[in-house]
Amino acid sequence: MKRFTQMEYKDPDELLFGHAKYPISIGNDTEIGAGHVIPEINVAPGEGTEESKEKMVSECRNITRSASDRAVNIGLPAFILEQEHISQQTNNPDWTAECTQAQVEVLEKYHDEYGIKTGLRATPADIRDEEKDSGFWSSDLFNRVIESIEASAENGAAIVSIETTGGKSVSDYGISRGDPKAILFGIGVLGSMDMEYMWEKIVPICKKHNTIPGGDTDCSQSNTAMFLAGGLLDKDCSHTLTALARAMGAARSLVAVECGAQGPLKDCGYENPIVKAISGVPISTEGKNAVCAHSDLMGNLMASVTDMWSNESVYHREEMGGTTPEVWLQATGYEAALMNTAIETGEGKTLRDLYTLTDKYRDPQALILAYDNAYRIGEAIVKNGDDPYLRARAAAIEAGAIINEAVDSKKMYLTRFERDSLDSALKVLKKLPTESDKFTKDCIRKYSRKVPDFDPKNYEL
Amino acid sequence: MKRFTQMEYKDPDELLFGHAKYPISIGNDTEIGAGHVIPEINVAPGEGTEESKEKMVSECRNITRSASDRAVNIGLPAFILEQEHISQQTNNPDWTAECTQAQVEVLEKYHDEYGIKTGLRATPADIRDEEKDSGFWSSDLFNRVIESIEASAENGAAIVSIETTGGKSVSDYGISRGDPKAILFGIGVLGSMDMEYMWEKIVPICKKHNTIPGGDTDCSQSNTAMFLAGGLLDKDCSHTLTALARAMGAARSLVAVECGAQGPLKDCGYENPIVKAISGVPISTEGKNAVCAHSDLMGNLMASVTDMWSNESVYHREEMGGTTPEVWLQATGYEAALMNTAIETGEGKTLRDLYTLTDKYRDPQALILAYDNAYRIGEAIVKNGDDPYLRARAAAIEAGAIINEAVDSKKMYLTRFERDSLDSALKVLKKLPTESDKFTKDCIRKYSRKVPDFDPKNYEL
Amino acid sequence: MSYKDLEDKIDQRNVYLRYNVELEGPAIKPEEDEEVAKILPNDEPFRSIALTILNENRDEAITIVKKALDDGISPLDIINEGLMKGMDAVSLLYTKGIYFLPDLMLSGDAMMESVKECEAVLGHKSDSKATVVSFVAEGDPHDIGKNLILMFLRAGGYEAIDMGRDVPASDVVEAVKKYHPIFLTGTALMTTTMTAFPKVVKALEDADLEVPAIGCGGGAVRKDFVESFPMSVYGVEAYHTPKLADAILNDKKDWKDLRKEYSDVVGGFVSEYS
Amino acid sequence: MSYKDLEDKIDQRNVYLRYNVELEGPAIKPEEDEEVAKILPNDEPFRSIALTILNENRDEAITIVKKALDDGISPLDIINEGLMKGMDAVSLLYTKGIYFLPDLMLSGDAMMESVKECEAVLGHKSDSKATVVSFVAEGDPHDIGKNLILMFLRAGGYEAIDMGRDVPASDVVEAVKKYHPIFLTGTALMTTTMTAFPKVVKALEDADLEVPAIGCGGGAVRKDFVESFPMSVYGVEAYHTPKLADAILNDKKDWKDLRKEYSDVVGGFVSEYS
Ligand code: B12
Ligand code: B12
Repeated sequence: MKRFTQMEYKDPDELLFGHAKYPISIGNDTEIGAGHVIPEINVAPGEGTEESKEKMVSECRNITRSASDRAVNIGLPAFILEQEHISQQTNNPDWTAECTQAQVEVLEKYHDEYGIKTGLRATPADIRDEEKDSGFWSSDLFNRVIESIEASAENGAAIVSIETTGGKSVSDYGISRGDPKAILFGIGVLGSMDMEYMWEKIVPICKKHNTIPGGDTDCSQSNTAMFLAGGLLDKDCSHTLTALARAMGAARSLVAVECGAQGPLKDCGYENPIVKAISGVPISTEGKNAVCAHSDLMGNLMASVTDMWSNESVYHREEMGGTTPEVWLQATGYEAALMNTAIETGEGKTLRDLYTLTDKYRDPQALILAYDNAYRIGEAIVKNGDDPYLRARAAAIEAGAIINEAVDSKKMYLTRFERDSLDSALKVLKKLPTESDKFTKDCIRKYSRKVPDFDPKNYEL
Repeated sequence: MKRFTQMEYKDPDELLFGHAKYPISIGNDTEIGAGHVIPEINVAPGEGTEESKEKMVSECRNITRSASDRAVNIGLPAFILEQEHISQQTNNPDWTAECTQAQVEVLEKYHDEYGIKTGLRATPADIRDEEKDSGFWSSDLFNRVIESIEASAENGAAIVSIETTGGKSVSDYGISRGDPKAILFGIGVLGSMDMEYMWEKIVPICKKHNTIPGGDTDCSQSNTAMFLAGGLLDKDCSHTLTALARAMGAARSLVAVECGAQGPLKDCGYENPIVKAISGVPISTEGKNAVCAHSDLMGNLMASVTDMWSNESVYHREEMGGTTPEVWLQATGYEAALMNTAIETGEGKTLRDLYTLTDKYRDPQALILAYDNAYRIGEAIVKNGDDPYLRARAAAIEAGAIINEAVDSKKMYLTRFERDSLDSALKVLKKLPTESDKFTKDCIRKYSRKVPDFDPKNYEL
Repeated sequence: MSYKDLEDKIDQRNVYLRYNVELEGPAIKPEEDEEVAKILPNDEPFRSIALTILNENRDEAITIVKKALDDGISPLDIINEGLMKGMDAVSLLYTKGIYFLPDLMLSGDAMMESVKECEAVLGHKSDSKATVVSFVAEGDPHDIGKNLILMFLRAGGYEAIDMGRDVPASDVVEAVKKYHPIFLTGTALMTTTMTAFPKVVKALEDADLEVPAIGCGGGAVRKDFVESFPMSVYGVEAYHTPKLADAILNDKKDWKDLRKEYSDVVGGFVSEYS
Repeated sequence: MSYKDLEDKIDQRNVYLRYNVELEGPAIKPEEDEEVAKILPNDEPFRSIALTILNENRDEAITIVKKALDDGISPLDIINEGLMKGMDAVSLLYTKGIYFLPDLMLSGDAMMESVKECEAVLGHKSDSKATVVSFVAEGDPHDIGKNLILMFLRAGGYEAIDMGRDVPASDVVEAVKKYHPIFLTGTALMTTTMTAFPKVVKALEDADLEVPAIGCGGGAVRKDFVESFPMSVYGVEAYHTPKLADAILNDKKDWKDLRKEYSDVVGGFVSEYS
């Protein structure tokens, strides 16, 4: 595996939505990152559809039909449907196979009939469980995950992704206690190790079936921090610490790419701008059109350098404007249309900058993902590219520096809680050992005791 | 009453979102059209809340609290809450009073506590009924409407609007039969007469209570056409004829302004860009963030010259991202933030043009509302400003010319159905008499017979 | 850069497509459509009569029908072999996306008025397939959907009773008593008026009445809401109404069947969720 | 214009405000908060013990507690007059928006370990207010919400039983039989796992068991869904849990009351819809 030790982009200003250094082609005439932004729609199966394979297959088919129908009715040139599988689908790879088949069939039909460019991203669930299944890297549950990935690829999914959960128990502990060391260990070390283990297995399966290995996300860790951080008046997690966790998440999500994932990286990876700056793969992101799923403080900024624009997820039901696959595809589709107009008219970079500046100083989490700052964090990562621990640590420290500079120049304002937690986190991070082994040993000792679910054996440690 | 016979804007390029020639101030430090775009949120009361006054008051309060809470949690500097009243509220002016009071109270509390700029727009329902109540202009139902308007103003609504329904029975007939003459009579003559009658009453009431008379919309007519027109593959109403109806709608909605309405005109008035170009009043519009309520083919374009940005309406219920007042205010709020960033950076006109060009040629309905074309239609209207019939006719003919020019220059493509219906409509419209009286008499004769609900006496004809 | 300059740079097809234009087949005369050809009668005067309906030509239709009546042709034959065949062809073209609503409305007007001429000779109303009652929910002023439904029902050969808008549940009960409809259609456009539907059902139950199905539809109405009470089926498009009525009339379907088989019965794509 | 140039032109306050910064009052020491001052004990060693909890200082807490025990102070008094008072103050500061979750977690850790020292001397577990059982729905791996709940419950003086994630309904029934909880909390983050809640209710009913209330919450869970089956109440924020439990314990509230009085019971704004 080749680690990134230099940036694929040479200048942050080269980063622009719809354009990736290494675009991909997924069939049905569809390319991603090749000059235009494509909307992505994701709808959660309704309650009760988990009860049988038949119900789930029909649910998946209905979601696909609704989305496709609206797409042609409003004239979208292209769209991607993502299906995030629930545990029943992954637990039963035959469910995965049939659902995927049904969805691909509908998409192909619309492609044939209307010429619309389209494809399916299948995202099997990571059903491994640190608590229950001692074999995190080889066990029944692990096997089921791998079989479901194969079932997705085999049955026509254009792109396969997964949200791996390695290190989650330790990072959860760290996030809820404001412990930067635990967060770094959970994300930078355990998370990266697990992602490597998984993607070394996933990529060959995808290659075999001519499917694009789409990549991963640090959802299980940095997004947990982001959700706890919540809005301005929430009080569960400091927004500065969350920003540092996000920076670490980039070092982790990069691993999938190092193992051969080609993008578009998963929409919920808010760290994707950093990973794109480093690696040049296309990314999917979400923001202001994912309000159905959650609230963030960077809803415009996340569009700045994206290649696919997603709604994250929504209940499958009816709005006055239609069913949710229709309504939310229209929402992401219209925003993608705006970006594509900007590209066509040569004003892409202006719109990119407007998106960015709308949110840049709204919150520390937004600040560090502004494309110039994302690039800087990317540089900190590749400078330490060979060592997952050191690069995650460097990313966090750089993020801290970015925040401090913005505060110094009176563009960013922090609350006392944000200020204090940033200061103390940076103090801790800077003092940490510079040898990965030492850090790991230290953490194993400390967190095996404090975090009941954490078992070093799961990571062959 | 002073009719508009010249344009308040001298050049279409002066039109820009967030900027109105005649901005308004609504208290709570809030100004509209004075340099920034303000999000507007509108949530339909849930099923069952119509059962009692208590339920409705509590529903209205809850909607307000949720919206206000999210607004401060994501840092919006300003927002407007609109409440569209249901028939029970207007039928019982005490409901209107108490609901308005409850909502204003919450908004004031948030203003006091956080300094957020905010205000309520109350929109009593036009419960008059051509079919049932022979006194369209004086009757129990009519009185109830007026009392509810007064109750809204008296109890602290910052803005009062109404969607008047004059001429609807005739325009409905015309829209469903593709009859341009009926549409013109319903919108241009009857609709304009009714709007004048109503707004001559409403404006003094508002003035008395220091409330802004917000203005009207041609919802009952041009939006009916737009909804029937639907998407590209729908087959109920020709999109070219719908575009002509929209142009006529501008001539009608202008009447409220002529009677003293100051804006922001109602969000659902897709004709608002034309009215703004003529009169300089601030407007509210809706588009890509109103997908919850309906699908349109100009979701970006509608933002180009708006002063408030609305979601139109949504069910009151829960999304994963929060309750709908929270989620949809965030959606419109984030788009407004983008526009405000563009204004701040001096790139407002670039963003305006991108919004416009994203949709301009997507559909004939969009085409005629692009701000340059909206301006042209405005000019056609003011040239015939003194005569409501002639100006509506001129607006439609100009809209037809705009579509034809775009077709000739190979920028706009029409289906045969759109082509044919445009040609035949223009032929009919051009042949119509140039005297209002003659046209009216002719139409009274024809449509009294064909349209059961239409009774000329309702309009004192 | 100026607006015009920006405009000229765009390749529209990278932003949106007009699939309606893209997909349009070559223009053909309506009567040349293969399926229409099968429906249209070959014998005169029925063919000419059917064609005037197909061509949405009200005046011509009345003229030819009058002449045929004068010639002693049976008014019932004129209706069934001429006018209705024309209307069937119109409905077909609408379903195929070749005809549009105004075509349907104008053909419908032509047909209805011609039927009246025949009935004048006949001395009584002609037979319809069956009776359907349509109403707009109490408190709701939005009636265009309901008006379309009436038109589709009449074009489909049904006697359609128009109860207007803002109709109290008790009036619906009275109408059911009076007309014994095989199908009721209710339209509500608002969250706070769709609650009238379960009230209608309750009132019918209280009066010991039953209809095979009540089609409930309109702007803000949701399927999940409609399926939360009995006797009802969620209605999506106005033109589905005669197809639902046909299924009740010919195949003895009731609301339970229609819920399950909706998209088969109406023969088209219907966005579904559970 | 370049990015930097654009950036310098913006007056941020026209685009967004940071209300958290805007509204921040002057910094005060936690113990100086008026309401906290009322909670904190005045006598030593209880005051020092409470302060170590308030200051999130685990090591110091254990040291002082051990010393107090050595000095012969009653372990129950140390718990009730010292540790719990400190924790009450911490909860109060959290509710007021002055303390944050990590403060709570760290104070909670300090308290729990200090309590253990006391219990070692006591020879048995100290009394809790009552027992609450918490689980994550079957099929659901998301457990942070549940973990927060455990922490809030323990900080609030409850014995909180952690059943972990992905818990089958039958296990919940067994736990109810074993622990007789006054309150059950269930967390589900997915549309397709929240369906486990009514299954739990059914299983309890089948086993002829009842609890005063089951708090059902988590990411994708909706109030309307939760209120569609009995015994349940929709849970919004983890820190509401001890308040709900208090209402059950002290005011004999059950699920029906809690549904109606939720926002009063938790004493804060809760987004409501009907
Ligand atoms: C035009 C319009 C009006 C016009 C109505 C004109 C008329 N002749 O009906 C006017 C201006 C009067 C009006 C007024 C109001 N309106 Co209005 N209106 C609309 C609008 C924009 C279009 C409605 C329409 O005509 N659609 C086209 C017709 C054909 O559609 P349809 O009736 O739904 O029927 C279709 C299907 O549903 C189906 N169908 C219907 N019934 C059945 C039955 C069966 C069996 C079958 C098979 C099919 C079927 O067939 C049709 C398609 O083929 C809608 C937006 C929307 N999304 O629907 C809002 C809307 C209905 N209005 C709304 C509101 C709030 C109001 C007002 C209360 C606003 C106000 N405060 O002034 C007032 C009502 C005042 C009062 N008296 O109570 C809201 C309702 C929100 C809610 N959830 O409750 C809507 C949804 C707009 C929105 N999103 O905010 N309105
Ligand atoms: C982090 C996360 C993950 C992490 C979980 C890490 C962990 N330790 O739990 C990981 C990566 C494992 C994960 C996996 C998946 N996830 Co996930 N995940 C999230 C995310 C982003 C945040 C969840 C979170 O931790 N929130 C913070 C906690 C504190 O909130 P909470 O648990 O809701 O609790 C709060 C309240 O609800 C309340 N509360 C909860 N219970 C109770 C009870 C009572 C009594 C009270 C009073 C209060 C209360 O207290 C807390 C606040 O104080 C959510 C997004 C979201 N909107 O929630 C998606 C989300 C839950 N995930 C989702 C999905 C689809 C998945 C996957 C299936 C995706 C996939 N195919 O890989 C997998 C699951 C695989 C499997 N095994 O089945 C969807 C579910 C969609 C749906 N409607 O069903 C969500 C909603 C994201 C989305 N919008 O698409 N996910």
